[in-house]
Amino acid sequence: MTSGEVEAAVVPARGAPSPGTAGAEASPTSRPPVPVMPDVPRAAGSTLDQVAFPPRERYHDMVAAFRDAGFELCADLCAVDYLTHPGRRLPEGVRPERFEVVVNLLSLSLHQRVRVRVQVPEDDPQVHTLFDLYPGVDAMEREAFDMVGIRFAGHPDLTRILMPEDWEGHPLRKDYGVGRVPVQFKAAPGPR
Amino acid sequence: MTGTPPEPDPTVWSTTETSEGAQELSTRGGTGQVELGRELGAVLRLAEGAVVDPDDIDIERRDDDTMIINMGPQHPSTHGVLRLMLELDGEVVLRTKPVIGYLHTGMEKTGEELTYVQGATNVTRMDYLSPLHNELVFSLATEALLGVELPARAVWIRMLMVELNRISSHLMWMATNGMDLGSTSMMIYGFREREMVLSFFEKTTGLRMNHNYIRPGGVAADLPDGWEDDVQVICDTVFERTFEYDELLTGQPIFRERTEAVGGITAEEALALSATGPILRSTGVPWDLRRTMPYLAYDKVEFDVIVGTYGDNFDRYSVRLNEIRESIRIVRQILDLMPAGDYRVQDRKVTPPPRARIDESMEALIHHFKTFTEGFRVPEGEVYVAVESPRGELGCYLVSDGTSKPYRLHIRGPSFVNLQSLPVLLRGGLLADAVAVISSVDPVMGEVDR
Amino acid sequence: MGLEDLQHNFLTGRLEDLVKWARRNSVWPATFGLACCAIEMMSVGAADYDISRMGMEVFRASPRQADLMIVAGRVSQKMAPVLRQVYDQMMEPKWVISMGVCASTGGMFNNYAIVQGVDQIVPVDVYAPGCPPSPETLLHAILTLHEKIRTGHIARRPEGAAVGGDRPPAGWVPQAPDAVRVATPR
Amino acid sequence: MDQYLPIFLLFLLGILFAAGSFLASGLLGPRKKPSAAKTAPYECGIVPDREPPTRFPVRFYLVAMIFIIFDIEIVFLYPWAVIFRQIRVFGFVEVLVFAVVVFVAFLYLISNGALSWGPAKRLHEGMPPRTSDSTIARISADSPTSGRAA
Repeated sequence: MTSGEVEAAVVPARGAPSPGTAGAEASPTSRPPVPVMPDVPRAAGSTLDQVAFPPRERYHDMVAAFRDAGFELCADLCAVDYLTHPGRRLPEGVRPERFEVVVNLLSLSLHQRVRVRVQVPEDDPQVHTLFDLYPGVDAMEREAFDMVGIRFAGHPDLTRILMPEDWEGHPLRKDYGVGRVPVQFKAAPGPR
Repeated sequence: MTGTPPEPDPTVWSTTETSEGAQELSTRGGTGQVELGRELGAVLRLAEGAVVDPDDIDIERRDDDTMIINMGPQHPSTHGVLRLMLELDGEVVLRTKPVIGYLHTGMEKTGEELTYVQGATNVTRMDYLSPLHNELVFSLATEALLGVELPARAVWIRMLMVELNRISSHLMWMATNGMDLGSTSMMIYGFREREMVLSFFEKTTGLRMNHNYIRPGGVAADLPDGWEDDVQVICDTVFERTFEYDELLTGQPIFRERTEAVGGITAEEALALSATGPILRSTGVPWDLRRTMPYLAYDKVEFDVIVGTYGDNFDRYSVRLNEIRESIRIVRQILDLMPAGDYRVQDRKVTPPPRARIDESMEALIHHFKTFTEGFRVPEGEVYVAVESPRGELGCYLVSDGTSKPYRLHIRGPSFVNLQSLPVLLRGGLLADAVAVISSVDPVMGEVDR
Repeated sequence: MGLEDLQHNFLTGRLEDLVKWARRNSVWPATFGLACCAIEMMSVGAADYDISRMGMEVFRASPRQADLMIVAGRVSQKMAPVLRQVYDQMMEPKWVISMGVCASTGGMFNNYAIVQGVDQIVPVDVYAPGCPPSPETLLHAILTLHEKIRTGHIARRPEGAAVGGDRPPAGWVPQAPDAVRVATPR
Repeated sequence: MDQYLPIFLLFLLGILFAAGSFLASGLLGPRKKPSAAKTAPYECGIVPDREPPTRFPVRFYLVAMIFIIFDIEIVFLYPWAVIFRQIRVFGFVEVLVFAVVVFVAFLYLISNGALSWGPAKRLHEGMPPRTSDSTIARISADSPTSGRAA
């Protein structure tokens, strides 16, 4: 997927909420536009985020397109495990999977944030790395791998970052116990 | 449930093995090209796809000439349990790899187990130099999902406490930075002023640290009577003291020699590495969330965004020193503009009834009991809120599934991301400069390892 | 001048008391600041709550020159072996103050990442409660330690702290610190 | 003979002190053999898994040499100072010549950079002197604050 065929991601003027799902214009090869869902209106005074849901194949190009559209800084990247909460609000045309990688991009020139949420299936938790676009996500991707077990193809040094090296299991998965030592007067709530 | 932890086997007495295998720095031969480039601090060259070959490093020593040492978890100048693996050629630092996780507390997992009412106590222990910022970002995220509108006084009290917390955090940084560069008197002065701010916190919130004062729905208690005088005293004293620090440090040749032209970074590299806060501003990029994406009531107070020129240690020191003065300027304006009214939102869904009412009405008692046992429910949804903490953009990504416990709580720690600029900053400097640079990045390991 | 007029002073003191007096008045802590408690430990070292009144203001970085390890903060699974290694490298006589509830019992973080109580790794002499313990609490813990040194035996470690030590005292089955990586959930 | 008495006494004191310290550590020191951890090198709490390097850059050896030069110089000044009164001007000129010779060696060392261990990467050689106020810019609310894009 060469980045030549730039996915023209519509970046709405500041503050003006873009209409429902007609976010990105269809690119020349008339692929279905990437669904964009206006975010929950946040506390007063803060700009409205855009949330994009690209399919896994076009995830890397969409972020590249956003980067060229003026989003210089990748603020945050984290992975979420939706095992026990499948019925979450998603725009139609997006098939909910178990894992989700959420990338938060920030534009200093437009004072705008955009969130890219890509669905990652359970059987093959693999996503292309963003290291070549934003060298800053290297540690965040390692943390996502360490905590939730999402592999990032092309990452230069995909090892654990927070847990000891010989640790098994990915703690932030919903089927991973809290590891709570039973306490005398307080029954150990939640998965043991 | 799979993955439940087995009982620890008491008889096994294993020897201490502390090596972290692949997380550590390996020899130059044993490292991949791209990873080698990253450790060498070649940030931007990689973006254009140019590949770093080990031989073109400008130090001609082969692998076995250089020394790989641990600036390890227990080290006086790594500001907590940061472990830096450095490859040294004599005194010059070639490669750096931060190994972190020595303070990993599983706070995001614990966050998913505590209700929203208890959530602030867990989050406040992440960045223990500015705990009120963590509580603020968690409360703003919860209120964004709840769609709750705060009374004006709550907003202004939060802003007052958060700015005072920025002053105490920067004072702490001035103290430890002075200590790292050899000026013990700076440590004593810095802590002396910080104690004044902490005593005001203790008076208002009841604790010196980990206050749990800013909660979803407002603040825990109103400001004590006569708070204006205390804050006025703090502002006046700390404001003159900043000129004393300036005189103590800036004129000193040793301090200048160890901070000028040391640990420089350009604006492009800082942006590429997602560094925010004083590191980004010291390179000249005027990005301060209080100004560009105002939250609370920052658009109603005037203050300046401090921007450096060269992006080296001296600039970061000057940016933080002047940010103390800007925060004092903000606090002085808050003193005049503090509105009257409620300090918590009166929406019964979020705020428990006042203690006195519980004795009178049964319904208040039930409501009080329900709030503190099961907690209030937050509508389903996800939100990302970011505030400007003393170290950079502190973000909170909150996913809620409609129950009274967050489904996923991810905190974007500014120090976690700023630490990645260490290979760029330390490259080519002396080992003694590494001490000065780590202190100027001001990492707080609580929010790095979460 | 009968025997009863003798004041207890340098000339009449027993050698053992003098050694204990010297030890407890210059206990040098090792910088083992982990988390929030470390900030409170530093403010105890600074001007307002000055521990140099007790001869402790010198925070020795290397364990070779330290007598006391104040475990200030939560001990994670990854940090446990490092803590054990630094403890082993400290010179005798050495004491441990477990500062804060996270170090003493895992505190509010009862999960996979935190060692539930540092006494599973090193023998602890004094536990300082609080989260974080206010400087006064830490000073109280230090004074308790001084009392313990004054009344303790000069050579052997006090009872009940033989965990990881050389030989457990009689009548107390030592719960040897199970793997220094405690309860590694799979 | 009596001239050598002080030297002999000094020698005796040296022997006594050395023997005394060995004796004391033998008597008072702990009996049991130090544990493996105590003998291991201290690496910030990490058990070193690769043995310490044996080859060091020559720069460290140079520092030792420079120290020896000036240490010897001081050692010669002591006896000179004792009899400074008797040898009057001649002694003074003599020691001046000695000091100048050593100083020339020092100048030579400075010139070919034995002591300048400065970082390999200097940001700006001719960086203008600046204070903590001159190096920062204050962006107030009204000035255009759009972030400078990369």
